[in-house]
Amino acid sequence: MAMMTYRDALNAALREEMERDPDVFLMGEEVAEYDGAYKVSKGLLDAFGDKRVVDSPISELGFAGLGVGAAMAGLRPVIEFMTFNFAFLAIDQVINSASKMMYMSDGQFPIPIVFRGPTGAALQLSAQHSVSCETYYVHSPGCKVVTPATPADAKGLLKAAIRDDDPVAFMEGELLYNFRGEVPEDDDYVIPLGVADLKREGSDVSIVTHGKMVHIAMQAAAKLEKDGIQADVLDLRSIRPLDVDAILASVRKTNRMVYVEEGWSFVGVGAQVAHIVQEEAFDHLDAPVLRVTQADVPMPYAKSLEALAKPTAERVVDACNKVLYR
Amino acid sequence: MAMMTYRDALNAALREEMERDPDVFLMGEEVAEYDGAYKVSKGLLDAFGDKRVVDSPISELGFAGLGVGAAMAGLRPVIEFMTFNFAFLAIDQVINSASKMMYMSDGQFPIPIVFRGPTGAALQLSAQHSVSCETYYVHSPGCKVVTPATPADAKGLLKAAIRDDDPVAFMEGELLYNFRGEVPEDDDYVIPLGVADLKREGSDVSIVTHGKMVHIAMQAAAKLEKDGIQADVLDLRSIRPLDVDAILASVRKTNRMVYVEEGWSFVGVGAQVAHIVQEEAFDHLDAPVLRVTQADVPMPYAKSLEALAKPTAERVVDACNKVLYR
Amino acid sequence: MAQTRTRTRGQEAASAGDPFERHGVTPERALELLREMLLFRRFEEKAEEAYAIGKIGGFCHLHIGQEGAAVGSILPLRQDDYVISAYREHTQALAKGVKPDAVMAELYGRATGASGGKGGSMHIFDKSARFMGGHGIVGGQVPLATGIAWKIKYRGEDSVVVCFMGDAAVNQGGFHEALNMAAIWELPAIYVVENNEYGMGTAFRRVSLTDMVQKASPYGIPATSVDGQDVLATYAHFRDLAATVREGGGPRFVDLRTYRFRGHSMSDPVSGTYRAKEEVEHRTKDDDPIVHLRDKLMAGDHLDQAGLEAVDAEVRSVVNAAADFADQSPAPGPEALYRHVWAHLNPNGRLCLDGRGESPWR
Amino acid sequence: MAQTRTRTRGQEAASAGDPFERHGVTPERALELLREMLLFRRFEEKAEEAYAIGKIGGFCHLHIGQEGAAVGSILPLRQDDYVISAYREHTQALAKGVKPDAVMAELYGRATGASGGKGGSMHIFDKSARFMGGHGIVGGQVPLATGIAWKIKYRGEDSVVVCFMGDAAVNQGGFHEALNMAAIWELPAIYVVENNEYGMGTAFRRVSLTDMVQKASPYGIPATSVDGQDVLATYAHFRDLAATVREGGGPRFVDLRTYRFRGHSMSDPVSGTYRAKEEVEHRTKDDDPIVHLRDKLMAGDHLDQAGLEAVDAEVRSVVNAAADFADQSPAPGPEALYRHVWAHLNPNGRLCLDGRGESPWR
Ligand SMILES: Cc1ncc(C[n+]2csc(CCOP(=O)(O)OP(=O)(O)O)c2C)c(N)n1
Ligand SMILES: Cc1ncc(C[n+]2csc(CCOP(=O)(O)OP(=O)(O)O)c2C)c(N)n1
Ligand SMILES: [Mg+2]
Ligand SMILES: [Mg+2]
Repeated sequence: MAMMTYRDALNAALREEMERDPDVFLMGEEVAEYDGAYKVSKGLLDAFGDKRVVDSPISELGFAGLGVGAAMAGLRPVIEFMTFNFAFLAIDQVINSASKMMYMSDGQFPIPIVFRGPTGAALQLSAQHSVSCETYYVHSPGCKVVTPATPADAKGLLKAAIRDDDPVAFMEGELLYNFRGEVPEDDDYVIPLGVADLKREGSDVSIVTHGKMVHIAMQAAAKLEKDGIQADVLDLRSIRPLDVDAILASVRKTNRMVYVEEGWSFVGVGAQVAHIVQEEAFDHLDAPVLRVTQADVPMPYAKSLEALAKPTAERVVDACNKVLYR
Repeated sequence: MAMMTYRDALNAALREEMERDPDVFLMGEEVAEYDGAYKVSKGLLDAFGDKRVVDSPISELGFAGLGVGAAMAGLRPVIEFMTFNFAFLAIDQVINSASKMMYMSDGQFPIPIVFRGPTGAALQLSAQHSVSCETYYVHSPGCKVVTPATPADAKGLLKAAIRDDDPVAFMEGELLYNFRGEVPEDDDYVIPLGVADLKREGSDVSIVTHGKMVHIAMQAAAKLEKDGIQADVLDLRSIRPLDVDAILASVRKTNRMVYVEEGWSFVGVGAQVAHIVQEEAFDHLDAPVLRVTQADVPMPYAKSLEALAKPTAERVVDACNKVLYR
Repeated sequence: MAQTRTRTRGQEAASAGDPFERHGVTPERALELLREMLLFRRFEEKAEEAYAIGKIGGFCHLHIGQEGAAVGSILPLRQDDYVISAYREHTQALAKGVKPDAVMAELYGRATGASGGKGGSMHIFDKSARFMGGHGIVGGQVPLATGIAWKIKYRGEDSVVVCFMGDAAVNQGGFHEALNMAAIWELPAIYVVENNEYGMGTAFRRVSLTDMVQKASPYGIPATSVDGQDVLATYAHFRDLAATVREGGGPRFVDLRTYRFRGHSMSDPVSGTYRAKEEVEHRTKDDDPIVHLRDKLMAGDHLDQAGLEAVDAEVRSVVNAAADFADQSPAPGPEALYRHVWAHLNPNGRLCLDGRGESPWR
Repeated sequence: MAQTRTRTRGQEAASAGDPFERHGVTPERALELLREMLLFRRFEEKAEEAYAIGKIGGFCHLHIGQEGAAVGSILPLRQDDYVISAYREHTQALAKGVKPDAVMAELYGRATGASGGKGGSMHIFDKSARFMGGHGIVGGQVPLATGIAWKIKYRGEDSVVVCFMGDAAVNQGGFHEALNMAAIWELPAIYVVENNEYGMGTAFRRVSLTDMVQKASPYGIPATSVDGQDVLATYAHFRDLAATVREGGGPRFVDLRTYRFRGHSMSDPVSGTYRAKEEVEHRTKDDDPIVHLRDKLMAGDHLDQAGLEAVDAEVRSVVNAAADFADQSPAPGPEALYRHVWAHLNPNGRLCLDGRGESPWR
């Protein structure tokens, strides 16, 4: 085990997978000479050369499509979006090409590609740079969606995503890049997609979440503990595949659930999880499933408003208290 | 009242609003000389000339953005997407420009624009031409989403959408264009957005739905009636604004709900509605909310598979029986 | 800028002599080209018939009139070269070696189709023939082609990729992004506009102030123009281009001028709305690539009426056999519904979430 | 193609004489241009300071070094002309008449800011000044500009719209789509690339094989190139262009050559990673638009050191006042959170669906 940042864990995953498999290459804006806008690809140009670590023009639709074409022909591209906010320009190639290609071709063309980059808000980047994009990618079949919250998960899940034969939208967090944690150094430390992680065990209420919000959920659980409430914090880690069994196991234990999600609520991931829970654990629920999400507004710039717009540990505590009828 | 097709009802709405307001113009592929790929704009070029009924190049991102810019400057564009499948190319302008502009500018630039065209499947158009796109537009605040099911609703809602000062994604159905019904001829027949319509009244189960699926729901209700089951069929008509009161009123009456939706289930509209119902009518539910949706696969071409992929009245009946524990 | 315009027709009028020699195509090879064009014509006429009686559904875009463009550009390629196209791709697939049976069965939506009946007319794929689809979003295949070319260069191979698109596709932003990347990375791609002058009902001149050959100029990609109704000229042109690109010459852009003899799709009238009846009649009569080549072969005494009829009979039998094959093939069974959405059965978590309980990926 | 290249620097060297006369700019007007440039420089230096102490947050992209480009292109415009830009737009907003107080307060995220504190550095809007933002998606403003030009023509007005973008934006497909439509519909738009040679860390020459002026050639839009560090030349150029476009001359494309003296944003080092220290030092020292104009004014005896210092003192006081105004302005209160997502309170249904119960649109 080594202490490292989320950023370095991603870097290690890229480096190891590129060493392992010559078909893996990384393309995106500023990924090579600049070491990545957020320095995730630091040193990779030096290590692998400009054929495998490639600075693209600002042409999101074009280089996303290029990646899909390269995957059709047998390579395993990792396409970096500087952030997923810019990938709205490219989403046609993700949904209409990458996610449907194998089905339309009756299995002839699997698309082993990873689209990765930060999703969600950082600090005061306002409306066009703060969108949590999970819903846009997870709605259509054919594309997996992965949202690591810790350095260890970042490494193990990115390695799994690169080895996966399906398109994967791999969603990181700008505010997570400096987050430090223990990471196994094993080259084959691969975390299978579809296995949720119980980041904290409790018995009174289930806080289910993904991505950056895992940390907010942990803060909330710590606060609740002071009040004598023990919360499960279940980190889904991937939204497709979805570890429904783990969700149901937790809810069957606690009989109450709060979903925490960074993005907008309307047809957010939490709505789907709540639907599954009420469908499959109807008789186990002692209270409605509640959700804590971004305010239903574009992200404002002003610090004062941004703080109001984002989900907070306090809001999670409040929701937990509510489902506990306290 | 006049009998007319859904297509002609849309045409009448466009015609009347263009007559009423010289700032309204229609732009899109084939809308002018060709009368529209689905003939919705038939005769409008002749009536209003080529300044107001405009054939665009195949440049979805560009002409969607053009519409937003024209709206910023004071016009009221109606932008036709030949189908919403092609609008994945334009969605950046819908979400990042149209839906956020007023907020980012603190109210200086409302964007009174309508993006309209068919959503969902027609017959055997396969994976890239059959997507139900509601989720992609309804997730972000700032954009309304309207899904008329009948000729009267098509007319009244399109007129409302054009008069509305917010961006509206107005989603029609290719298979609805020939559908006939009574339509009020009144020039001011405007149906306010956000008012659901109880298309059929029952007491045993609530079938809630939107768009094309209203007709499937009605067929299902007719079948159920033969079994002595009386179903409410609630047509949301718009998904944003959402008539939560009408949904809750129906569920509080019947204590059971089935949501029917043409598109994919994972983070579909039905998930959100189910979430609201379990949150706000928890104690009224006698069974879990169930959903009937497209199979979670890209739409296949073969008739045999397409029929399996689409929601059917039989599946709706089955779901109703299930929530009725029959 | 590196633009040359090969106005083939003009040249032809100017220089005399044997058309086969001039283009370096033997009469024997030319006969093969004729046979292919005729096969494609008959194939599509069959599809037209089948559509009319409901055996083919959905959208169906015929290539009739454009056979010279397909044959002349694809026949000079190697088996290990790649071809990718839009939704008007039946004959391009055939030209690249996809079996007529598999294409027809796909149109019929049968399990034996090139895409197992899942793709249909717009999505024909054949990995072994290196026919990469069959794409329905206008312009969507162009970045894909750049990616295929990227792989060729990445692996140090000497294939090329030929990417077809319609004239309307150059107004899509993705076209520009894709060509620019091919240019800066010197990728082995030939981008070909099948310029039939119309995108559905919109004449190219209504949506562009400049000629097609201008469209690649911001990227520094050499552009040429060739008459697709003259299959010999087209063949020679692509033979030479492919050699240049194969040797590392970087990408090329071709304005392949042609004409669509049918409506845009089966529901679009052949003429009347956006193309005058006279225009269509004139082009159909006077600019048929099959007639052009037939006349040249006959003028050179390489073919007579009996020979032509024999070829026609042969290709008709191929087409009929394909239709019979399609007709007798089974529709995909229900087990195909959830197959190939995902590459592998997932050991963990659920991939399929429609609550139906029928999917193995639940 | 309709392309002319106005290599202003070259011309200047070639022809002698008074630079003011040559460009048809009076020394009095030139002094105003100097004052504006100096104001912008001081304004941005102030923003830099405020960012360092945390009064400004998020991304902040300075325009220092590019003031000649902003002043020379925007000052010749009329009040009823429109300007739209990307995220490096503070000084363009000021040039178009947005009040320094309002711009600074926006950077500080205050309720008195141009966008009420909701937009921040990247999203400055001022409807009354016809400054149309402030857009953060590279290239996103280009189709919007085409739409504004559409409205001008639709209403038969004689305004023009000037659309700024960075050199990297021409690699976005939307740029191409938007220019093509402006061309075919002859819209009154001037598309201006502020060509500072880099898009973040990527040199333009690494992502394009051709010169900037080539980028509009497929659309038949006349293109010119002008030295943005020479504010007189730029002023004259845009004055003339705006007149042509205003008279119905159709769209224009301008390669406005300039250089960014600071890093891409506050977190990007000025030099070292992608630009050599020598390059940046040389350009900063020898190619400062303010120094260039100052020298010309002094050489022509239109300005002396005392005069310069007076101007500088005056603009500094404007800037300080703006900073004080921003500092003393209130942050937007919680009632602003849900305001202006939607145009009107909705009588029916719910627009806001976050379950928080705080929104009036519930
Ligand atoms: C992005 C997108 N927009 C619109 C359509 C609808 N559409 C299908 S084909 C077509 C015309 C294309 O014309 P062209 O590129 O010239 O090809 P041709 O049909 O002439 O072969 C249109 C508008 C589409 N499939 N994709
Ligand atoms: C679509 C999109 N992709 C990427 C980014 C991130 N980004 C912001 S600015 C920038 C560089 C733009 O350079 P240029 O257009 O030359 O403008 P300059 O910064 O030099 O003014 C990039 C890559 C973005 N904002 N939008
Ligand atoms: Mg065409
Ligand atoms: Mg730049």
